[in-house]
Amino acid sequence: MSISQILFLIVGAVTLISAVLVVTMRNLVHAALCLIATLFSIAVLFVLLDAGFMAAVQVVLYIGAIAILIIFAVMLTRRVMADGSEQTNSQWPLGLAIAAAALASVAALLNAPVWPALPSVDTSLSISALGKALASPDGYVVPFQIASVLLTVALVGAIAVAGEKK
Amino acid sequence: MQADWIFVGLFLLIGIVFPIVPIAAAYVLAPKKPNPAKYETYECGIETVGEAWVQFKVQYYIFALVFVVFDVETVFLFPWAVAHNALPLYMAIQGIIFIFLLAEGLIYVWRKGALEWV
Amino acid sequence: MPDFNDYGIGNIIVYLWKLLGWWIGSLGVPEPWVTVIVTLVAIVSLATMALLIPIFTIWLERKLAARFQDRLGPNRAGPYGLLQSFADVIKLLGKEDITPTGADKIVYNLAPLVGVLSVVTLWAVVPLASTMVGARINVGVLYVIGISGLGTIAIMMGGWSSNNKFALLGAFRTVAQLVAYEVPMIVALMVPVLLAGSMNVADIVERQDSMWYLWMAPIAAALFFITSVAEIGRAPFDLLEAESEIVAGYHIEYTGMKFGMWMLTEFLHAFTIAALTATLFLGGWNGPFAKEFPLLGLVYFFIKTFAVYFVVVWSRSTFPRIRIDHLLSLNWKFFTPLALGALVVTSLVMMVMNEFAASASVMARTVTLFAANVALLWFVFELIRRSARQARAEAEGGHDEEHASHGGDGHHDEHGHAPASAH
Amino acid sequence: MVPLNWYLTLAAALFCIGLYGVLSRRNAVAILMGVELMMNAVIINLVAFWRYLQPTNINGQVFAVIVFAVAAAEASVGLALIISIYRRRNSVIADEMNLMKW
Repeated sequence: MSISQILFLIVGAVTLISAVLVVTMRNLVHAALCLIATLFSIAVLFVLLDAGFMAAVQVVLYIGAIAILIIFAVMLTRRVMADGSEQTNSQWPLGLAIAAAALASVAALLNAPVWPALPSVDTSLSISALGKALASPDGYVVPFQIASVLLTVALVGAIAVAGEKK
Repeated sequence: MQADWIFVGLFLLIGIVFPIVPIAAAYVLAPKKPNPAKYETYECGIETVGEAWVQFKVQYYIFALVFVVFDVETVFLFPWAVAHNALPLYMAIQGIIFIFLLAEGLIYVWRKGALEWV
Repeated sequence: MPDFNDYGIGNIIVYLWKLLGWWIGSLGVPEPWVTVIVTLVAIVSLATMALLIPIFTIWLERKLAARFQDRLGPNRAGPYGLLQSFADVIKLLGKEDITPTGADKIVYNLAPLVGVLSVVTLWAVVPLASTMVGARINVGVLYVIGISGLGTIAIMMGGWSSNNKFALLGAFRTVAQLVAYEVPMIVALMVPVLLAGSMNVADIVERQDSMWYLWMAPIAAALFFITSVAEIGRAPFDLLEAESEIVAGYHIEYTGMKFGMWMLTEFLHAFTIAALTATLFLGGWNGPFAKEFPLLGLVYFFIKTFAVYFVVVWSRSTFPRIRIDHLLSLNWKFFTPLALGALVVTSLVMMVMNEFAASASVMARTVTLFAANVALLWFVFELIRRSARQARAEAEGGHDEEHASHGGDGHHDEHGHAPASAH
Repeated sequence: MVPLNWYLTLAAALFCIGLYGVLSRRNAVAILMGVELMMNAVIINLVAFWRYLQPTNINGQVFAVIVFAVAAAEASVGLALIISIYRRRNSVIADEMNLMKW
């Protein structure tokens, strides 16, 4: 077993264990902190995949922004969900069964075919190339601008929904 | 490239190990004289009423919201900024349009009065 | 064995590094592990340096603050009171460690560790000299932003887990302030990235060899510096631990060495943002003969960093604390639009220069960019002046008792709008 | 050398854990956390496929970046809705949001 495989197994184990804690913890603040651990280990996975930019974006965006938003929401709404109360609904066994069935079917699919080996090419794609792709009409300039519109709409919508006066 | 990330990874590891050293040293050296009064919540001598949870303003949340949207914007703009000097004029201008579209959102929030600290 | 004469006195650190690698290799350690061990040694020494800096800067800051207030400052322990910080560390070691009842033990103990982590690891990408660059990752600037985000989470963890109203309030204030000031900071950081065409901090420094970005992007530099000061929660932005309001904020319940770790975080962060400002806008290790003589680059870097740090301390002891609504208005209604404007102006100027005057010298570019920045600043202040005048006219015409405190106070009218429409 | 299907299996497991969280949690914020896990599983897949199938082509990364933007928009609007419901009905339990239920 090579070093990269051992590293992958360690990081993967951390990811999955903390993900399981996210969905099972009773205390939601703990669940949110476990979510941060999951997100961080996913960033490490991106580094293992030579996608340094993705890793940085994961940390900036998910940990620096979305996780904080979630912790804010948990703290704002904490009173109605006292930590001791039941956190799962009545159909959780069904949910578990569905999730397990989905995992089993995907795992069966993943087990079968032969997968391509890791191409040993230079993957240090420059961020400049990404910027070029985002801004060129032959590339992704339309998704780029639509993303901007999407963000503006999300901002306007979120403010309109959450910011109303009581 | 990979070596630099190993450097960062090791640095993160060291960064979490290092502060443990003085805390562990303090754990060994510091006196331990437990006393229930010491473990009470400190609110300048007044006894604590109720739990620590207090109702927060939604305003905090609004700021976090605006922040998230602008944070995502940077994800798109950083690659554009890196490529900027190599881009022809009509491609570089796309980033400006992107910024103006977002500034529109900021103006909306401003006019709506959501940026006021009420 | 590496030959000392190949390196010379200017490269002595690289020489020692190579010597260490050669020595470990000669012990029979296989090749990849030699690199790992040597890297580890470098990291440990860098992190140790980063953690020991506050011991000096705390003394420096107390001495400087004392001078600003016409006092002497620490002068008992050792010459010029230099040993004062060591005495403080020893005192902290002897303090009892208290975890209040009701606190969330794991999170409470983890929070200061994450806090220190979020600052120390920033040093991984700061180039100290031309040959000492740490990690040359091509996302250096984003790394800095992301790791600072970890600090926000550490503060939230500390404030929440203490089970204390003041701590939680302090944490919420802190996070509101930090996330708010992160927006103009990120946008301002985009300007040097745009000018350098790279997110690699080492590259950004190398591109500044002929001209500092302070002159090419004065607004971005000022914004980055001010918002960074807000990020570390220093006066005049120290609402997060305002002693007179919420006692100490998020670290109210911490004692002993864990409190010491929070203090370390704060002081090291102050020094780190000085280092980042020096790196991104003041040319980092650049200076006469810095390339040929890397040790000199290290000296330049620290001179610049301490100069910026002096300004941090200076503003701390000069400005009064800003009110929270002013703080947030200043950010959202002045800094954020200004940062976006600076980015757009820089981009437009560079665009036009690249299109029509591609051969322009660095000097010509600098002059144009500087002039554009000044024009933008003049335009913004003119806008503010107009709307402030209008607001005052409205206030005097109608309900002036409400805005009596606002009128005439030109400095705080910077957010320039009619407050009457707000509520 | 890590085979591609290790990454895919990890992503699938993460996705199913998130799915379980979405299906079984009562608290709407916790449900959103589950959705975030699922989103991340998708991004892992995208980046892994990019690395193994077309590492010289930037498209995979562009796609992942767009997914990031969508995830952020989803989180901000979703949480805004939850906060709004909390302020009106003083509840964040998904089962109790039944005004529109037939």
